[in-house]
Amino acid sequence: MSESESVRKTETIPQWKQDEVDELVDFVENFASVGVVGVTGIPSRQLQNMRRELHGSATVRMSRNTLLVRALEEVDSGYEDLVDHIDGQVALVGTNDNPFGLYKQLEASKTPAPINAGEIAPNDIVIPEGDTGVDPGPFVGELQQVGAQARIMDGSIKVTEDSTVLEAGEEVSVDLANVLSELGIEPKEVGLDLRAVYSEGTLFDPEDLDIDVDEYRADIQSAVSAATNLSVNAVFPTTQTAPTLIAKATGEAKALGLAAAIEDPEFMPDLVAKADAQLRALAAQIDDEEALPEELRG
Amino acid sequence: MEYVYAALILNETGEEINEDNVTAVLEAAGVDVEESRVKALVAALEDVDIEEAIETAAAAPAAAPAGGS
Amino acid sequence: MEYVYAALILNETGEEINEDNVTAVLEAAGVDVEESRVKALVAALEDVDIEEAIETAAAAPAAAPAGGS
Amino acid sequence: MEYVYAALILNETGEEINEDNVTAVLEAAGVDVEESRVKALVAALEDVDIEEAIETAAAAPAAAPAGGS
Amino acid sequence: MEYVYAALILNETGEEINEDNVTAVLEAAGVDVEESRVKALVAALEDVDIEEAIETAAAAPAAAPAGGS
Amino acid sequence: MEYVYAALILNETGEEINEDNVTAVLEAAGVDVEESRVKALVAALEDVDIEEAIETAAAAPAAAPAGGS
Amino acid sequence: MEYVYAALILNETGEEINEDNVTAVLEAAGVDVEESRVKALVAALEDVDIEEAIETAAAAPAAAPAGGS
Repeated sequence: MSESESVRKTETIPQWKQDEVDELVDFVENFASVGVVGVTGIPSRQLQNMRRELHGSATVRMSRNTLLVRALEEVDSGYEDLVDHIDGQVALVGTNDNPFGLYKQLEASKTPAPINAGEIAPNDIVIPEGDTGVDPGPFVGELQQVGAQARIMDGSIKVTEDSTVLEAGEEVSVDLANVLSELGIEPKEVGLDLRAVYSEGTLFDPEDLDIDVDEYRADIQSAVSAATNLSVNAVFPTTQTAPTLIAKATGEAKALGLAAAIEDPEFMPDLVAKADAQLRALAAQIDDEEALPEELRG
Repeated sequence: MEYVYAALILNETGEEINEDNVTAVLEAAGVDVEESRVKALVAALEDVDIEEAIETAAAAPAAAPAGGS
Repeated sequence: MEYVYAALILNETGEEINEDNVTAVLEAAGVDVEESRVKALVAALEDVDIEEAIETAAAAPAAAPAGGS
Repeated sequence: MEYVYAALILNETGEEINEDNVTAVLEAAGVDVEESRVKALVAALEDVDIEEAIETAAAAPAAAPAGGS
Repeated sequence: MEYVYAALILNETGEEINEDNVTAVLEAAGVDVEESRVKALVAALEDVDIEEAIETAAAAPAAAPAGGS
Repeated sequence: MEYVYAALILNETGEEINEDNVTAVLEAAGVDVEESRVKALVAALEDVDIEEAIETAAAAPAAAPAGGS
Repeated sequence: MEYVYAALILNETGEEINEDNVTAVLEAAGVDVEESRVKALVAALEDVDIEEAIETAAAAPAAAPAGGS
């Protein structure tokens, strides 16, 4: 506990603020997982829609940041770690789902939105190859101006290849904003931006929560292959690998039988076939047809 | 990979792949278990058809080393 | 296969693959451990370069006919 | 691999693949037989269709010389 | 095939592949041993590099699945 | 392989593949003939349809390179 | 075909592939030998690396059983 914190605690605050803090404390204590989400730039109507969509699985609670901080510190027992993420326009989100499910849900609820002049591109902005559907006119020049490969073809303006017109972190110009708007390109993803979640004793960063299920599936397959390989190569038979070991042993025996031309009934058909193949291979090297029987003449 | 191996042992023995069980297996192997990784594993495997993944892997053992490294 | 996975966890964590460790891992996973299999595993792995064995594709003759047909 | 070969000899001659028989074959070959490996082998083979496994190999050696050259 | 497996066991254990040893292994497996086949086997293997012959088998199947997947 | 070639010459000329004939061919080629291998060869070929074995081989080479590469 | 097999036997046994030897092998097999063909064969093989030619075939029969069985 820092000094400023203890000072703040002793500070008397208006009753309505204390009531709000008490409610926030209840909120935090009532969910298995509590996260901090950024809500910057989300139009209020969209925010309403998102809250509705999440209804039943997650609840968004907004308040003043100072009160959020006070509530989190009051609950303590790990939740105070979320305080570092209370910065700018944020809200609390609570769920009884696991934090991974929460992350997935919040990602899914993000929607594309247009970007305005003066905003910073959150990711590379690409104008895709294709017909813009715009009639020939000055727009082709505007496209070229912002860096898109564009020309007039077959009576309309076409972008001839995917063109990255702005890189992540750069500021959107007025011209670009106009072009994007004309093309209907919405490069932003707007939504509740999960910054951290505290769940049953563990603080998760978004990176922790971004599970790539395909990667896990691939890992399982690698693990199975590793175990299979080890079992077979070290000759530690298991129910799963015994057939492979048997097949391997049989293959070795056959390979030896063929290589050594062992006169065993098992190998005879293969040995005969091998002799015949050798005969034909040798015959193929003989130029003089006189030296060959009819059936081997090329 | 040890987290995945732990899950596969549990799968093999028919035990539930949950945080407690995975943690127990890893701790028995002397792993300094990271709770968040265990949680991520358990959550991720909820969406994976383990038997299917095993069968596809078993069918193509040769391909393994590529994937494994 | 759980015995092999147990060995793989130990290999991954750098712990020795001996009877005690393998048994501990398996028991933590709720396996009714057979001592003889543990012994056999440890014996089989004694002279094996595990990393290499993991990476070398298990010869799976089954797949071969692919080339033939 | 000698343990597997021993099992296959027994399979070929129609003798039961049990611990005694496998051990006898290996001992006749001068192998310092490890009981646990015999047990593990016999146990692993219990639910395996050996003929079927052999047939998958029957197709294989075929490919062998190809790989060898 | 049992005659070849017998030779492979002896090869694995480093014992000489001679008539006595092959016969002993086969008899332990309950085979009604034919002397001429044993002789033929030993003669056929005399100048053969068994390890190399086996490796051609090992090399082949591995490649197959790669193409298959 | 010379024993197999000898059998195939006899097959080609329509002579019986028996011990005497095989031995005669091999001796004419200066081979220090081993009776046991001749016996084993003749016995092993008893149940083999040579023409059929050759035909499967004739069909094969086309497919072979595929498998080999 | 028998003429070429005769050459293969001689190659295998390390005997010279000349008219006398080829003729001897064929006669032992009961062939009514045509001198001109023997001459042509011996002449034709003079410039051929038999081992190499045979090895290219080694890959082929390989595929045969696979397709056949």
